Amino acid sequence: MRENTARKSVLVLGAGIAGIQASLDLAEMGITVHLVEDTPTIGGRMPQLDKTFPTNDCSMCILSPKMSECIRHPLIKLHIMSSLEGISGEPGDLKCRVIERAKYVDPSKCVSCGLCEEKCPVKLDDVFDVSLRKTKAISRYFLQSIPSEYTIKREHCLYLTKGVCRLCEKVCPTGAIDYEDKDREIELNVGAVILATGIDPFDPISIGQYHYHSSVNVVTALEFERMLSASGPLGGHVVRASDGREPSTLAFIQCVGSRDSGINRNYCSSACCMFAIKQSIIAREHMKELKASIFYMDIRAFGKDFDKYYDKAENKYGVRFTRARVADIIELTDGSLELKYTFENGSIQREAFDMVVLSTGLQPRPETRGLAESLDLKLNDYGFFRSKTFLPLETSRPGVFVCGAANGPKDIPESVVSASGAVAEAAKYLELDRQDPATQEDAPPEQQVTGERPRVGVFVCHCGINIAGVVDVKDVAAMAEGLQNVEHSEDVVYACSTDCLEVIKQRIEEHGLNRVVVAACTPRTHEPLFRETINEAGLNPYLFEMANIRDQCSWAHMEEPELATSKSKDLVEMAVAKSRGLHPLERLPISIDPEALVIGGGLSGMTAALDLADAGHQVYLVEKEDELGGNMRDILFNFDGSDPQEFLGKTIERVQSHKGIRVLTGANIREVNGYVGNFSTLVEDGESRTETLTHGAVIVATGGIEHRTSEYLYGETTRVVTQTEFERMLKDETFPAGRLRNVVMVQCVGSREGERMYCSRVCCSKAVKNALELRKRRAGANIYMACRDIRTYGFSEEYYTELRDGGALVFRYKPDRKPEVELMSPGDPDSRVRVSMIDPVLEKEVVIDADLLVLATAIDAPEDNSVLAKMLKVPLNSDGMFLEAHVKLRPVDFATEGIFVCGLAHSPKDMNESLAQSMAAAARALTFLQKKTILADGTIAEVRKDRCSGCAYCEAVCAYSAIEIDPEEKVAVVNDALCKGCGACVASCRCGALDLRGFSNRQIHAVIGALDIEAVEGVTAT
Amino acid sequence: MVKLKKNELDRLICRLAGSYDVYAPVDIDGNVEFARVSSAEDMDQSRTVTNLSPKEIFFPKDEVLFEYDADGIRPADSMDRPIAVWGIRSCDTKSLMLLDKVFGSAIQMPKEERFQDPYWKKRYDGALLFGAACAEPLSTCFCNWFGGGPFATEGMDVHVTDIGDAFLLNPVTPRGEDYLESLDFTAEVSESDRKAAAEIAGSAEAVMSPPVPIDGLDQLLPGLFLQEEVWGEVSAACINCGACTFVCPTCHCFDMQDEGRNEKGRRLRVWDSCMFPIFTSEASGHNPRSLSRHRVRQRVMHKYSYYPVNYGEYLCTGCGRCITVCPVNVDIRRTLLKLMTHDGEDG
Amino acid sequence: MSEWQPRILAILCNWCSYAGADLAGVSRIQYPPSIRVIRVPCSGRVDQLFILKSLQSGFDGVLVSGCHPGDCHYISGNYVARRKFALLKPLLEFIGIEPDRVQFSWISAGEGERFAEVITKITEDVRKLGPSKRLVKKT
Amino acid sequence: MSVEKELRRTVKDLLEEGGIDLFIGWERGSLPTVASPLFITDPVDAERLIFDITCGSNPAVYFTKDRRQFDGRRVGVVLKGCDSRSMVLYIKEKQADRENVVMVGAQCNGVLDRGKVASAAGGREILELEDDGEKTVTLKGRDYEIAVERDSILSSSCLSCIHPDALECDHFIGEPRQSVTREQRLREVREFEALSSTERWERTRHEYEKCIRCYACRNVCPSCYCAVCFVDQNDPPWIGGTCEFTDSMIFHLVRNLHVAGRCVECGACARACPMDIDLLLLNRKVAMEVLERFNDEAGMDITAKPAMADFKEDEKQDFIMG
Repeated sequence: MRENTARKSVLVLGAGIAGIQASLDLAEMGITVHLVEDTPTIGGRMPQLDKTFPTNDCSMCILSPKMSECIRHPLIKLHIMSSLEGISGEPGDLKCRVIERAKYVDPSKCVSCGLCEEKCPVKLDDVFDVSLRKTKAISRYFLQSIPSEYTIKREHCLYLTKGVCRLCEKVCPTGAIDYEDKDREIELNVGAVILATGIDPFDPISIGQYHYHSSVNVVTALEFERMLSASGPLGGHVVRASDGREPSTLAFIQCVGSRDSGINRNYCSSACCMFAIKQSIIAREHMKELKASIFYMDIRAFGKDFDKYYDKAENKYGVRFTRARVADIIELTDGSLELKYTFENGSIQREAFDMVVLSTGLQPRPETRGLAESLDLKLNDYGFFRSKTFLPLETSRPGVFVCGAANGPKDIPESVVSASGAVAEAAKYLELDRQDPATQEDAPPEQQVTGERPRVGVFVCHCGINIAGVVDVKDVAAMAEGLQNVEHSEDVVYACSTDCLEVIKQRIEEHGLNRVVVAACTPRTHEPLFRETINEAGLNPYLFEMANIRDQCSWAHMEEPELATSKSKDLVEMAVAKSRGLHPLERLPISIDPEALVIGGGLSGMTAALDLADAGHQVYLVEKEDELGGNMRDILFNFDGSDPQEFLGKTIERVQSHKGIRVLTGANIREVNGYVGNFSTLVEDGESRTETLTHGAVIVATGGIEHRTSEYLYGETTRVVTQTEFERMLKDETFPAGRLRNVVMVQCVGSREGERMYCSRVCCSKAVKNALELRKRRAGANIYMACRDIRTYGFSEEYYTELRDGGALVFRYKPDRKPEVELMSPGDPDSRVRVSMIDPVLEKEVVIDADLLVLATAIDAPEDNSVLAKMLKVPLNSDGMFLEAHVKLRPVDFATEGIFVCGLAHSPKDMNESLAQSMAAAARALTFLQKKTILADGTIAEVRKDRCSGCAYCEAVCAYSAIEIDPEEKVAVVNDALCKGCGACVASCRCGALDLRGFSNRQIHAVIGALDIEAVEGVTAT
Repeated sequence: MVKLKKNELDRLICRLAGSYDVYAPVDIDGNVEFARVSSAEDMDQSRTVTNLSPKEIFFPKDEVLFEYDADGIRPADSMDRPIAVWGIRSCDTKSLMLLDKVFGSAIQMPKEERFQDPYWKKRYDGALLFGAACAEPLSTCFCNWFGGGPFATEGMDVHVTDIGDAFLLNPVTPRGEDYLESLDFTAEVSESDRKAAAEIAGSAEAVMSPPVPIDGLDQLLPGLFLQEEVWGEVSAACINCGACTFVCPTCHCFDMQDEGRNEKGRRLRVWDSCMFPIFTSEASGHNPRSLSRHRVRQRVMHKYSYYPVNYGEYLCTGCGRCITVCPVNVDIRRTLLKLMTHDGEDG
Repeated sequence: MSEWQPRILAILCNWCSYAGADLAGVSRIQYPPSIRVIRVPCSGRVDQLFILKSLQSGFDGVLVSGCHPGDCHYISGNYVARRKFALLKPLLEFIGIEPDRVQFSWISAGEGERFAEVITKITEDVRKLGPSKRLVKKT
Repeated sequence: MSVEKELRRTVKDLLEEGGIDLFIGWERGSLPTVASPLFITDPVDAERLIFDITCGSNPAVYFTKDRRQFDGRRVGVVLKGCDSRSMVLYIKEKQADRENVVMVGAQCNGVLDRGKVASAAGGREILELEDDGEKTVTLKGRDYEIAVERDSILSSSCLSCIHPDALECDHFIGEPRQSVTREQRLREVREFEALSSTERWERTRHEYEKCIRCYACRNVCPSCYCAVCFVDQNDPPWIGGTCEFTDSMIFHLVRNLHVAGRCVECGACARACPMDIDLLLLNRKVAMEVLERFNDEAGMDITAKPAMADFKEDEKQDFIMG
């Protein structure tokens, strides 16, 4: 009995984006999640960011829906201001000791009015705004904190430390302050633990040469981010701290605290190059005249679509990229900063800048070490949780998984991928049952209102003095009383308080209300609560409307009480007008087939298939080649000496023997029909036999292919080979005859230029790996590497250092001056080649007679991606790779529900990254497959067939393929399962054949026409 | 009969304007239609057939029937002056008589149940109509099919003939006669005036093509009702633009529309057209005339069968406006001929 | 009331601009009490008729605001909307409607300050124009 | 060979062995100024076909009249440049199937504006019309005969036509014609734009106050084929049906926007308007914006998505508040 509950719950430590994602995925699979977070809010690092690369998406805009989803999910139990102190037991039955610290504010009473913070006399540096703003001892972590209730920092509270003050208690209108609150220790029994403890920025205070401690105009990247943020302390208006002047020149110094073995940071922080590029672009958008320069060693724009972003910064925003090391910074009298920097050739230059941004690297959080000790986990050399090759999301302790940047630097999508991936791994210790939300609704029977005349109840909230201090709420309530169809109107002190919610339910009963309007704060936070309340009283939850008279009225017009009151009246009248047209909406159940289709039998496809099959689902694994393995068959070594082929062999064996997996090799997808939960796919085998498979989800793992180059005399002599061929050569010891004196490697063959404006990501590490392997086997060989930027991101940096320390020579070439190659014995099929290139250090041409020239050729998208994309109705990016729903937060999903992507089909990535993404795709698919039904949203589009002329504009504008023209009837048909309710199709329908439930044309019309705007005569322009 | 010198016309108009709202043909941006005038100078009497018919004077394109609020219903502002029209042709005065049968007194009803539209009656009953003789009938004129002619006087109070330098004003009704008697600036009509008028009448008659006998059409049409093919044929070119119904002096279908919010608003009556797909769309969503041919059939049936069955004459005066205005040259005369000569067998 | 106060209809998308308006309030940034807000899921939901109808109903100005390009919660709703606005705005200007009466903006969930600026700007613009007359239906 | 002669021969061939079931063309009507559409199934009737200045309306509309009435039949149709664009639009908007339409383009020398012809004749009835095809059209009435400059009585849509020839067609008859330049086409728009805001408003008001809400413009418009026009819908009642100016104006504005990227500037609306409202000006303005902003012209490219069903991420957004 007890074991059962454990196996149905997971503890997630850390509520940043990775923790949130892991929690949501688990909860959607029916698992109870204990989300334990140290700070008073969920959100982690993302809320501190202004924009995100490479799309310049607003960080808060994309995060906040996930935050609210997380807080509202019934299966996610949030433990804020809490810490995990220890774990005992075995995987599947772990006992976790958690301490919840005292908050001193009763969250059930706090209404987040902010009076306490206003009155609190203790001013402190704000952590969220990296000390650029002051906060109080009682506060919210940041303005949009979730949960939104206030908490007291006990170490700063005057009463708690010195026994005096109690001001907050005096002003609190709801009596929420509780100085007697105590820390609590609880034990949670869970099946698995996922660590998502995140990462810290490097503190540059220790690096003297950058004068961070002494010059106020030298800031860290995170500080600069807060400056850029529109909701930050400077409102997005960047100024120098020294004189309040807007900078006109800006220098970014890269690798501050990264790639520096001197301070035990011999790894690349992976995200800082892109972060600096983003900041330079955003800063330039804020300040049109700004000249930004980035001082770097290598620009590591290795992610999907990153190089295009880099190119845009350089060529559209005029950002200057300078490959040089900054040796010193001197503060000038006017506060400007003179940089002394050294080029590769040793020459030194000095240049003054108005401001300097230190692109600080990422490092483990200080608590990590203590946590590792108390949880008995191993750390790597740099203090990150240690994971192993082939097991990228596991820690050293079974049943404890890690995601996000806690085991190595990651950007946002990688964190999200690892979070979902960790869920798939954790699932192995869990007991999964298929959920049926359609039957789980335990709401009271709903009152029938269709056909009844609207009977509207209006509740106008004081929100203490938040609204009532400005708006005459009694007057507003009285006005509402007089509106047509309003049966009842009253003002209430706190509409959201438990007792008031009861009042609302009573009034529904007393007055037979069938529509409820609450005039209070914002529906974005409170609509769900009120909907739930009226639902408890027997009304369909959609019969509710809110007028936002606090956030968008009383708080914004504090000096104009009369006008704020009349605005409130209008807003209430508009809400009542809308409410009259509200209809009960139903969330239709859509059944989900438990089977899954995985397209592609490489490592990614097999991993995803295994995770799904292990979770109890029948999987069809379709591979067009005759055998499984894909590109993995060509990976023959790993940095750490582990054997990829052994791993591959085991994986293939597991796949082939798994009874939940049916492997179809030599098979091609011919047709895909249906939608989430209900796909049917026509598969054709090598002998043209066809078969129709039905399944609930699809995972696309079609891989990539090695670019076929014609550059560098490839194909004209056996001595010019690709890295893949070279790897095989190393493994089989089939080198060309004679001594291997000189081996030259050329990077970026086909990548980062022309039609492939992307980095193939793995080639630098692969070249380093093979070079090190060569050195093992042919110690005497000279290794020369010609590259543009060396992109050995993350912990691969170590091996690059090792290679260079061992004497390999690295030359940097520019795309307009690539290495030149000539045959030394033309006509000889085994001719050696002479490679000439510019040595940027010596600034002269070097000529190498190479016994072997190894080309790092690009990873191409398979051409037939476009055929599959069309069948699945999912998009490709300009490089022909599958384009996910959102590059940041939905990295393995497609906009079309029920279809997921992983591995090289998504973008170039290495083996461990592919593994993590495949696990993530499996977990994301499980969030659907673990349900017998899903409920379509109530707010979706609907068609009036008699008005539809079948012009298909709706089909064209729908981002989710949720509406189509029926080929027989020739009218639009909405797929309830796929529709997200944005209404783009509705507004694009000239015929008025489409409408959006909950935001119908009729309702919006009524709102527009709700106010009687008296014609104003005799007033002219003022 | 009296004579009015052309230079005295303005005097007449001004005098009329003293107690009537006076309407006459006016050139508005190249379109000649009936509009309010205050002097003879505003008028353009050159057209035999105006672009728009004068029915709009008595049956506006849109009119507010009443306004309402929480306190009840208020009738729309009522006009207090009677209407006078100058220069209205016989096809149009005839059309007003046809419309009056509908709005003024529904004669198929028992007397006590007869509905009289107050909005129509208020305008039409007291109106004073100075009709104009047609000296130059057009090739599209076919009033003679319906018993009319260029010098017909039906529906007029005064019949006016332009004889060059003067108008001959001939009273048709007692109301017309009374008004003419009240004028002190008219002249005696001479024999040569009469002769001139007769000559004009004669040559006008001569221009008209001989009428096509359409007696019995109203009885014939119901038999064709279900013959889809013939309706398909006569409606093939029609693009249901509805322009014919808007310029027609006898079309009188209307739609009721309510405008308002909360507890106040108003009810309007606006012109409608049987050519529009929505015309017979029912609340259930069913539309018995969803196809073009059925709407064309409705227009023909209404004018040449249903109305005659109810009221004893065709709902068409042969003004020819629908022929002139049609962008695809659907000619009602050809349509009627086609239907009359149809062999009665479908397919 | 003494001075004429313009009334402006603001149609805001739920995920960005409406959230930006909330943030302005939470941050207690003050702006003129001129707007009346309609919340829609996405700027893509906005039919041009809503805007024209608002003017006809007597609003002195109309603001439609959505997510910045690339930020749309529904992937591309704001792009679909943008094409509609790109035509409506010049068309209204062409027929002689004062251009400042109908305005469009992108405001993100983080741009409370900007939301207040946009409202202040459109209010001042409309105040300069005086009460709307041209497309207002007189009944 | 004259255009008409070649047309007759082509149509006869098509009906005899070209695999079409029906051909839509024109014949002489009962008035000298307007031809009558002719629906032929018998090759013999090809002799009745004409193609001249009086073939004004857009025959593509028959494909949307009684929605998809020709389904199951292969239909040929003679098309002017604008007509062909409508046909292309229909194919893109799934109102017709390309394989079931035989598009016969014919050299278009413009079509008459009946309002202009009537004015040229001073309001007198026109009984005969002769077109020399180049400069002059002769009008004859009961007791007059006048020669008028051809351009002066052409539909203004023709005077500014930049695509007189059918682009997408299976047969083309006659010689391709020189078109006006884009700037000529937009002359009126530019001139109007140069006026002050108040003047533009006054003129617009003057024009649209004339509207009698007969919807002839909409009903003849090849791009207006909604089953129920928004203006006829009463749930919600989008817009009042009265002739009150703002009701009319908003109807026309929305119609303009509904045909944005879809209007082929055939001018049928303006010719059908019984009140002679200058309807084309706004359509042209919108078409100009569509071209400048979205680089699209209605019905020109059979493979491209219609402008309002499409978008580009990096589009000009000068109208967004800075």
